[in-house]
Amino acid sequence: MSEALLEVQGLTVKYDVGREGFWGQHQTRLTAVDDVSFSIARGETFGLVGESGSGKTTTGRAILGKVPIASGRVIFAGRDITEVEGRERRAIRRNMQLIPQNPYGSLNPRMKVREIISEPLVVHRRFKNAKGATERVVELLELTGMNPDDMHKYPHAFSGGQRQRIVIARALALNPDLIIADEPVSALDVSIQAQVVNLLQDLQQRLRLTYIFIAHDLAVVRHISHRIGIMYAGKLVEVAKGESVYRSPIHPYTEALLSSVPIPDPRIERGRAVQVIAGEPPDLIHPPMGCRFHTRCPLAEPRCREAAPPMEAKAPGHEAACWVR
Amino acid sequence: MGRYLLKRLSQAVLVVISVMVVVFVVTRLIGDPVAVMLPLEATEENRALLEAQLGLDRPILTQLADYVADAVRFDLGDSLWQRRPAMDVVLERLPPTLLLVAAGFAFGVLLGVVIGVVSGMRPGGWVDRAAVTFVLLGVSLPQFWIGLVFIVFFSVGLGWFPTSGSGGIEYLVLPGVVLGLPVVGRIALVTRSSMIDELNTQHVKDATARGVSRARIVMVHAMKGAGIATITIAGWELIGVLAGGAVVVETVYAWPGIGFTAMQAIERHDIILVQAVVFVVAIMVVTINIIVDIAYTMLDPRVKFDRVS
Amino acid sequence: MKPASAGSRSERRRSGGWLMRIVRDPTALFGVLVLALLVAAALFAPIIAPLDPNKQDLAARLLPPFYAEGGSAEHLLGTDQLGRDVLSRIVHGARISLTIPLVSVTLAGVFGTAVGLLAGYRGGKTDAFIMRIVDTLFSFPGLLLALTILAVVGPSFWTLAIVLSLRIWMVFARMTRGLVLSAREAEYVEAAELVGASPVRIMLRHIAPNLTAPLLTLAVLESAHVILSEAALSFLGLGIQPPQMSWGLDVAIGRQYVFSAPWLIIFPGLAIAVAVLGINLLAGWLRVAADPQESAKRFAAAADAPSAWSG
Amino acid sequence: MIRSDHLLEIRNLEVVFPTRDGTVQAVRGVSLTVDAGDSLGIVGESGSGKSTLARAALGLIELPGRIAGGEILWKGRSLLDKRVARRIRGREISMVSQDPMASMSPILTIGTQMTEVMTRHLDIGSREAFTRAGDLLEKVGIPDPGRRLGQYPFEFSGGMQQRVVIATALSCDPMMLIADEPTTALDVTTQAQILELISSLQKDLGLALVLITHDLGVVAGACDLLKVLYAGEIVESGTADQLFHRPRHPYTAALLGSTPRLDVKADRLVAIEGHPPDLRQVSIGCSFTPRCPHATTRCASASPVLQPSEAGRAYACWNPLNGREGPGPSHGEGRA
Repeated sequence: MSEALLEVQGLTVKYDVGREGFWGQHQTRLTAVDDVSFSIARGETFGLVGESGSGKTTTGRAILGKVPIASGRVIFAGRDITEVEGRERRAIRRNMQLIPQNPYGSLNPRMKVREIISEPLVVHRRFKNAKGATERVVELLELTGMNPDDMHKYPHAFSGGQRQRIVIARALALNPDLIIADEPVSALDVSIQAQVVNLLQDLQQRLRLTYIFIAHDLAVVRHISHRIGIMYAGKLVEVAKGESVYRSPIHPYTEALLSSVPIPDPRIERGRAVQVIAGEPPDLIHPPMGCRFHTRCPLAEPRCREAAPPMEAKAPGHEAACWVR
Repeated sequence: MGRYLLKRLSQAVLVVISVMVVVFVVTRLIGDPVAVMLPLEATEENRALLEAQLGLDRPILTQLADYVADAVRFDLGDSLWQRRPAMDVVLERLPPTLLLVAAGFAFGVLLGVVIGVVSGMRPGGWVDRAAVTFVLLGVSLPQFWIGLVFIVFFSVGLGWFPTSGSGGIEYLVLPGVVLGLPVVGRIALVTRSSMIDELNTQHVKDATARGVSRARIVMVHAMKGAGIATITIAGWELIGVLAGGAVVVETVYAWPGIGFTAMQAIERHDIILVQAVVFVVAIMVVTINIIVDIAYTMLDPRVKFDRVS
Repeated sequence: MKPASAGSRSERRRSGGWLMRIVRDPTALFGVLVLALLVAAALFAPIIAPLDPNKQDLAARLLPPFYAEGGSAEHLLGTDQLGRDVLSRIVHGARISLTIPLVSVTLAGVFGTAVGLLAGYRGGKTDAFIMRIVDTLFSFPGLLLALTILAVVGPSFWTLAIVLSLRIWMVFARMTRGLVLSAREAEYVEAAELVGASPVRIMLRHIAPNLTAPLLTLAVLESAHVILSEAALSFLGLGIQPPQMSWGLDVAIGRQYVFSAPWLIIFPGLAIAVAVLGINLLAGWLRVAADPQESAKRFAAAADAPSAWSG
Repeated sequence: MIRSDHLLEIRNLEVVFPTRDGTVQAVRGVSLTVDAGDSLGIVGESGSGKSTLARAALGLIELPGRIAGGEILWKGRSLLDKRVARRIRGREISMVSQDPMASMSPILTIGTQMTEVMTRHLDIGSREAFTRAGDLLEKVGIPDPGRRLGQYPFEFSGGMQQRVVIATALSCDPMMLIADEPTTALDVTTQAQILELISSLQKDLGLALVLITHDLGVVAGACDLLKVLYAGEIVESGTADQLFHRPRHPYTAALLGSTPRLDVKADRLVAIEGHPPDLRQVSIGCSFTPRCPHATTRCASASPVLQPSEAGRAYACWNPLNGREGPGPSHGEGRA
């Protein structure tokens, strides 16, 4: 494996969510991401999976410098970018792009496609204006499977899948190294999802891109990722190669999560005993002591209540945070 | 909740104080109260005497401090026109204003809500179109003019109501209606649009799917939601009626309330009395704001939940 | 999901002339015509008005309008107690009644928008501080305070315009702030930040275009309020002073003759009402036209005609 | 009264929505039947007309939409008759919709909203309705129902709130439950809980279930019968086994191919190129033609009708797949 393009060390993000007490004397804080560490090699796709409130999106935003980091480090291409601000941060943005979830909201409805796709180029002074960037815009539209004539249209002329292609074209404009895709296909129909997933895979091969693929859909993540991290209640609980997560999950939460996903095959579904885990993810303002999952875990032991298990290698290239396994 | 109320109260006090400071600054610094109060032929000696009498010869900050300290004790000085404490005059004229405001506001809110609900139930229908037209007229006609036209038509022409003054209920009808007319319009527009929004929500559609009757959906589901939106506007309207409409309408109908008194005081250059009216109205305005806030909390469980916890 | 061909048609529709859309909507058309008439009256008052509005003719005092007995074609809407032509006074009165809202709304709009931009863009403590002031001003007893100030400072065109703008600038500040905040939340704004666009570019290219339509609508709506306030203050004797002309002032003068010469109040008052109604209608139309959701609602209402239950 | 031996029978239903840019033909000639105890899955992507179909079955097509043709019969009575529909919805047919948080008024308590349905449809007072509501909450797995009835929807989590919605839907002992994407807004572990709840309630109460979804995985476990909807039409119907293992319509096969599976590692998903058609301009031929790998000239010129074939299945296609066993060409590699 080549050198790490991105390293996240002990990342912790807290949000102020209000005040407590009669006089409002206590600041209430929610720990959205708690001591998360992982690293991603160049050219790799790292899938970050979790349910809502697991902290997967916040992790992505913290890497992009969009939310304040309470503690921990983000190292990108060998450089610590945790506290970089202003102009320098903007320079880093050239190499790190986001594909957001909602293709309907992330395109300015008042701008034509050419202006949208050329915006990063104009902002970073590659071209004077959108018109000057036409050639590059055509190239990008073709790269993402769109018609070059589309650049004269407004976003509302396009379907969700096409909009997401425009979003991808914009993200690729500056030849970034890392792309953080935050639920890039979950707003799309199944048949369109497959188009976009295939496009992302093709682009990765052609442009040697590195992806962080954030999603709740385990099947999509499995399909696209080389390695996968599973998050629960702000903690990373398991990281391994995609195949080993699915074949031999270690953390009981991973196991339950995998078991919850319905398989589109009635013969399998009928015969399968779904291991339904009761209860719901914990309150992140007052998280449980010890392992966050112990309140729902079928294997919980007394020590799980007392101390949080550390992330440790359980097999070659397979880490998990669990006392029992 | 306790913290919240305390915060609101302190804000209210702050508002009253800032109103008084603004009035003070305007009257003492920008304007020349002595010049306004004195007759044209007054001499320099008259002027000095009045200045001393009003304490205007002292440093400005001392004046401000004294003024605020007095205001806290509800002492705003003697009315130049009536030659007795200005506060007494205002408190004496307050009940007729409260009566008029209550009547006009109640008329405005009741009719406004009814029109808003009925027209919001079927937007685009002929009832709605008629209602919206009426409502737009209501907010477009100048109040003082409507007041005069009503006098010409109902009092002089038809002889149904007295032209002006106060007395029995018949004196209340015209000024009450005129005062409430713009309120009808604005309340109706807000109620209508929130009714339309409420009736288009997913939960109303799903309640229909559960078989909840149309009547209950309108009366319970939509009206409660729309009511929460209307309450805020009603508060603004009440403040508008009290601090604006009442002055105009009382003047048109020679209704012996604080609005009419304020106009008389202005004509007689009685700045002290005008200040007293402003002070009392400011206190009522902040009280209304607090009441609206509390009503809002009681009606909307989401807000209650937020504030209590 | 909207198929590709969906856009092209509505795109054409969008660019399809505003003028045509106004003409098709009778209420908006009425509003625009009224406003055009008023502007014409204000600009060309000396040409349009049949007579000199200040010319006194004591021989022709309190003449009734043309339709009443004793009325004449010379003074279509009658004359006042000094024999001045009511119609000419109304035509000339349009000048003040339109310049006051123009000046006040411009002052209030520019100042309020600037304050709102500052609050919305800076956020945090700046925002909290500004909004605290704005909230406090909203709780001021509006008209009464205006009266007090005018009584002390002395009424004139400029004091009136400034006092009226002091009463409404907060509305612009609050709306601008709200618009900026919600535009900042827009995902495309975050997307622009993430490609490295500077704050200035984000403000100008991505946020500002969202402000123009709603603020313009608000300005139109507020000018209706200002016209009414100016008229009320002039009526109470603390607004426009003679020999300047204002509809509200004319009603105040006519008030003494309300029983004998009601036309002295009827026509100037009608002028105010028609102006305000026209502006309100235009504002209502602008609000709907600028908001696609509102237009969709309207369409749904219009398509209401056939019953859903043909079976 | 029109004769129908089925619980629910829909015949040639046409639903249209006029919009500014033309009339959308949301449902085009759909026919289907549901019998007591059936579990029918309706699968389709957005814009396929599946939600419109569900709302039509409750007599809830809203203006400006309207039913342009066809019949909807509930035990032989027409649901196009407003009075009939009003008596039946919530009482005999219940519905669970997608977003549990939006499904109930945020400013009325759960208790109020559960009991208002019962006091309207059943001949019981509010005290009895409250007791019943408490029992129902317990039945759907909500502890401490007494306290919960006094709470507002925002005090519940999404999964809990969907349980409340289900409890409310079952409160008048309906014969049929229509669930429109009941788990789409929920997390996968919660989805598993809710699907299990719906399935077990269906079996215990002998309900007819109509489950509408875009997710093939969701219907695979919960439904015996399936209908695939594309552009407002049923393109294929049959048992779950038939459709999943021997799809005959190319759209069904393509949908299976583009769904990534957790249990199989495929190198590449089989995407369906293009996008669904504009329902304002309906083609004369098969509406899948532009995206279909097997399309011929005939497909573009004439619309295939839904043909019954072997053992209760039907498909609308001129060039059907041979229907051989196997989970589609993309999933050649073995399962994990």
